[in-house]
Amino acid sequence: MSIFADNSTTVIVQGITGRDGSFHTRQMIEYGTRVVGGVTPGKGGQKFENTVPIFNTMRDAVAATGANTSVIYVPPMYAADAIMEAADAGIKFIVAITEGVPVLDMTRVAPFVHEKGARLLGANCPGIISPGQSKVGIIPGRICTPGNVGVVSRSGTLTYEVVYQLTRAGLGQSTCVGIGGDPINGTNFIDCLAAFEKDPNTSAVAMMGEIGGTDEQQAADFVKHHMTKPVVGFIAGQTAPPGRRMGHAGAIISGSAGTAAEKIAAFEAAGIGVARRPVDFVDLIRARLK
Amino acid sequence: MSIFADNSTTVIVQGITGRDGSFHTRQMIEYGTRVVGGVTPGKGGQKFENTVPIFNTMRDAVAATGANTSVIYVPPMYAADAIMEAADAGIKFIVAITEGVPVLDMTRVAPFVHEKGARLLGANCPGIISPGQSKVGIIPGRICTPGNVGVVSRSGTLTYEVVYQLTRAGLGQSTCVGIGGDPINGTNFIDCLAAFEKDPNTSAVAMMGEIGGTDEQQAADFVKHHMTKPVVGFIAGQTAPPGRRMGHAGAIISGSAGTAAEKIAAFEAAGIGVARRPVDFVDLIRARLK
Amino acid sequence: MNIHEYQAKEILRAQGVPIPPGEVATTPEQAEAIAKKFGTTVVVKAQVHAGGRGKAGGVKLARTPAEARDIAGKILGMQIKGLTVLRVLVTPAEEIASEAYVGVILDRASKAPVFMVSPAGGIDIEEVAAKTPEKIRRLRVDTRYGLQTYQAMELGFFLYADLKQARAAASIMQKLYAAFMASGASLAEINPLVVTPKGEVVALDAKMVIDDNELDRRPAIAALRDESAEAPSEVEARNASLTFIKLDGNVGCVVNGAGLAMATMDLVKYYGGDPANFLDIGGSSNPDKVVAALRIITADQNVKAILFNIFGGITRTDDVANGIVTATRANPLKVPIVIRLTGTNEDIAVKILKENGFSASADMDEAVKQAVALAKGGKAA
Amino acid sequence: MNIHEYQAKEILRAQGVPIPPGEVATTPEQAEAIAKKFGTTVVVKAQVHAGGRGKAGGVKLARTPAEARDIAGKILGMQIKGLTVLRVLVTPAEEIASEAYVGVILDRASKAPVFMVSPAGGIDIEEVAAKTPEKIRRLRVDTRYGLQTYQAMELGFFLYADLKQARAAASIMQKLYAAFMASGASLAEINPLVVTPKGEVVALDAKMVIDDNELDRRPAIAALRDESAEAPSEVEARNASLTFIKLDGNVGCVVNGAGLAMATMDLVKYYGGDPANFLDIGGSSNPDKVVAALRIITADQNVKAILFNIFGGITRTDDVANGIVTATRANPLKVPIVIRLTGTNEDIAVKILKENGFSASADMDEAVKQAVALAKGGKAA
Repeated sequence: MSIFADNSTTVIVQGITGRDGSFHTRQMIEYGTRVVGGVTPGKGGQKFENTVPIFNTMRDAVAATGANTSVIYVPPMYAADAIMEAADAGIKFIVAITEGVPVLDMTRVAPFVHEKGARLLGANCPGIISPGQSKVGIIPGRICTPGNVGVVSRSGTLTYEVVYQLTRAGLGQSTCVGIGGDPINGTNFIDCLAAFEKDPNTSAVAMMGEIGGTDEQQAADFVKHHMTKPVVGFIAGQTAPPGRRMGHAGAIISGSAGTAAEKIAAFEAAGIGVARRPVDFVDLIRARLK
Repeated sequence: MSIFADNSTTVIVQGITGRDGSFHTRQMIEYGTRVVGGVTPGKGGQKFENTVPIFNTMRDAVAATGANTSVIYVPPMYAADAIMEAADAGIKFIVAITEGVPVLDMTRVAPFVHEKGARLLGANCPGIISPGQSKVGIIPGRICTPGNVGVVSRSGTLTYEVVYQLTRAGLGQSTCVGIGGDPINGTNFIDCLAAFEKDPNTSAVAMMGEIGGTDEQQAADFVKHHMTKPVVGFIAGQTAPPGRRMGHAGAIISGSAGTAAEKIAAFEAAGIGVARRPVDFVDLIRARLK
Repeated sequence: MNIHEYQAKEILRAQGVPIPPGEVATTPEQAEAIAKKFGTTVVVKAQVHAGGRGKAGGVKLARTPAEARDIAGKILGMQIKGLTVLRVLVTPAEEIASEAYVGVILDRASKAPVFMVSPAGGIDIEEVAAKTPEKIRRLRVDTRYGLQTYQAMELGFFLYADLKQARAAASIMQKLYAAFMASGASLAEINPLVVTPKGEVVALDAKMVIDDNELDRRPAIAALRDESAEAPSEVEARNASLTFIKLDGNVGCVVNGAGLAMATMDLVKYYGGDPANFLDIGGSSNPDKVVAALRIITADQNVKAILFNIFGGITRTDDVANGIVTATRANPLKVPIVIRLTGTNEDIAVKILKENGFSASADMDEAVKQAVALAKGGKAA
Repeated sequence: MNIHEYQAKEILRAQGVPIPPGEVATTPEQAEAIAKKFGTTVVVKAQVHAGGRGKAGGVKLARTPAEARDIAGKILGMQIKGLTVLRVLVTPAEEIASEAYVGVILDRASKAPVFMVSPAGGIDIEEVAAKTPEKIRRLRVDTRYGLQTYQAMELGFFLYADLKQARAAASIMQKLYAAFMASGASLAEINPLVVTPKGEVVALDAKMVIDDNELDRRPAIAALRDESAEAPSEVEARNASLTFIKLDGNVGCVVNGAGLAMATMDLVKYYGGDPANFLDIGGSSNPDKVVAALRIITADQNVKAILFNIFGGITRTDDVANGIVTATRANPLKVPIVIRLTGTNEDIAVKILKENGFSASADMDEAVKQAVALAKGGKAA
């Protein structure tokens, strides 16, 4: 088992003929993901690498393939439209990789996706991988191995770092989810924690947060009141200065709110194991799995 | 019993100090309606006729009075805002009397009201009266008498005409609802029919439709499949020429659609008694109540 | 409110819809001058609030300025569906590779604007809908979000396989939607939307209908009203805040409320008569409105009897009675009148009428029967 | 992106927000001329991307043109929070009866723009929020519907009991919201919003922050960027598509990915060091970016050691290795460098580095420890 993506996941790639889209489509197919179609307006009827059918619109793509998932690699100014197109076409799980989506766009996308009964992951996220089953996005497949640790993170490469260390230590993953670093995104920590709590194949969760906002504090509250499985957490940005955006649009301390210290305190208050360094995840999780 | 309005109805009048608002507030109070407050911006803190407290905003009015219903007499350009204000303040039943509300406004008002879990009656409607209990709107109280006939209509004075004849014939009413003559409104025939079907005090329903749209056809379908109580219907506009708006914004035959003939045929196919003249309601209902 | 093709085109042009140039002429000489300026074959198009202008002979090609003058001379003054043509639009004729239809209407069942597009353009879209419904694609627009690019592209690809043309059509639809919303329209259509031999997508005709309720907050749109293009009696009625629609019968009807007014007309028909009009004096009665109503109705030579049907709610029946007295005192009636009134201040109204030589009934059926009989030359019962 | 007060005021003025006139001066003489033109007491305000200008002495009253010149002379060139003042805004001084705060921010928790208003204006709103939260009213705006009139009126009545002033404030908030949306802002505030002795409601100060992600589709807003008001190293980084933030430590960090970059800085601190910067080379690696990164970092005299931490995913580690080789060949390093890389094309990268005299580690912790030690003057382990 796993969360959000598994063997039944069938994927349409939105922007399949673009630079990033084509590269990662190959990677996903290589990993074993069931990529059933792609969308590039004007290329409907063609095939990607002679195998994957291309459509002009998501409506055509979903009608022809019955796909349940899409992954988006279109430029930032078109990403909101692509997300809405996917949701309107009946896609139930939408993974938006695109970085740089205007935040105001997301204030309209979020309720639209909700009204359509779909789940959005991202935007500005590395996607999701359920090792051995399906990879939707850009997380490098070779650093993952199947297992029973759920991983959820606001970051990309920091996730890779932690997953890499878990894999090296023999701690496989049920699913690794990158929720993305934007201030408004589709899926948050709590959505993932709740799914991991329900997933019979997940025994512990590694959670990587960062400065900015209150998602980690709310996640800690959720862990305290609704989770039975052990959670280990990390907060990036302890040395970040207030008021500066640390790369991610969401990673910013506003006034005195959203600091690493307050998030770590929330973790501790909720009984979440706190990793001081990325490498600490290995021992903390191992201890909790015994 | 009754539908939508009864003894527990507590009303805020939006636009209470205006010409129509003040006149009908007096009428409603006289009828026994529990008018608990009014709203006129800038007159917050004053009292209407030394009894009804006035507030600057609906939020203030609902917070102070706990009202569950509002009735709107503001000018057409402000009506959409007033409806949204009421829904946002927690009002669950909103009666918009105002005529001339732009139709595009209603395309945004309808989903807003729905999201807030409220019911809108109108706009451009005479309101509702549950004889002996509560009157919200402008239907003349003296033509009504308590009883077990439910009345629902797209028209104002035509409703009065029918109710007047019913009352004169000794056929009292459980509730009379004017859904209004606009092309997009908050409550339609089916909403009322479903409520009358559930209401233990309603034994038969009189329904007055008119040309334009397909509401009556859908209502007929609903009656056929979901109603056990007898329904008698009338369609106004048999002599109306196509393409002309007959007073009501919604009363227009578009091409060959929305004619009286097709609506009457739908009534007949659904087993609805068809009143050829307003006066026919009396005999048709009496026959069905036996 | 209907506006003319040339006005709708101006609105769409302002939003960036590609539309060939065009100018309006009210005389044959102006039409000739415009054609000369364009220096090419032109189309001369009657500007009138009626469909089927082409079939009625109101749209013609002119190869030379002289021909444009002759054709304009024939079209100007022409009657189309009872309306006189007072203006023509002169516009360069375009070569056409294909014709499509694009429209957006405020759809009551969807509670939203709905796009209808068809690659079978240039003809009546209702005909396409009836005969080849598969050639029409409908798309509902949620006004909270507006028309999204992906939606416009779906419609664009339904019209054209070519990406460039699909994109051009999508862009035109987004502009059409913007114009629709900004004008408070209930209908906006481009028919035909054409592809030229060069592959360009342009709008050759445009039609817009504005929601009357929007006019108060859109003075620039309200100013487009062309009263010369409407029936004078309807203009007079609107200015008196009455709703009036002329029909062909002989029983003039004055009623309060649209539903009751229609029901009254229907009852006239039921009893074998023919209503001369729809007339709603609306909710708030004041004697002046009644005076205006009587003036409009009595101006119709067909009217053989007048029927008042008033159910007093907000409307005070004594106001109506006073209006009748005032109007008939100034201009004595030449046809019989039947007055039915009941409701608010009924006693006072009846008294006023009696004192002035009128009788009144409280029963709608009886009143209608009487009026029908009187219009047929019979006597009041 | 931050913009200056005078730029924010222009945007708000264009939407119709009442704002007293004002002009920008870059020299004391210009300030004098502007003050003379206004012919009244003026305020001279430093235009700089920093809060607390008043406390820093960057906002002063000038009663005469000569005084305006003197004050402008003192403010121009002043340093406020490390930024040099290059422009002053000269604006007539207003008499003030009361001061309020009105702001709208893009709130992540609400997933929407949220208004915050307070009758306690003119001071830091965070202070008001902390000390007297009952003096603040928040209102979430659903962008699908926009700010409704009733919402603006609720806020207006929270600020003012008087209907006229409440209406004026509501109208200003609707215009502020329109400006916020039209500019792609993440913050727009008026502090103070004042009532004049005559009872008029006007905006005396304005601040806007634009979402960087909006700039590509808003060229007019993007053109407001004032690079002279930013740290040169950050301007250079942005032009090279890097995200760079200067800090006070001595370990220069080059990392791919924002989360890993923060975690790397944190680990430097954990091992007793001090990061000199945040620097994210982003997802797509090309050698030029690495060259630019090294140029920016080595320009900082405080940097005593350089740490690369690259986890190759999309980023190809051989691209990074090539970048390091190219950059150091052109400008030999004067400080030690520690390179950690793993992931995509790691073998090739290690080979390239070795051939050019660099060593590389695959372990993040070890690399950070080494870099900290080197920065302290120790040796690489």
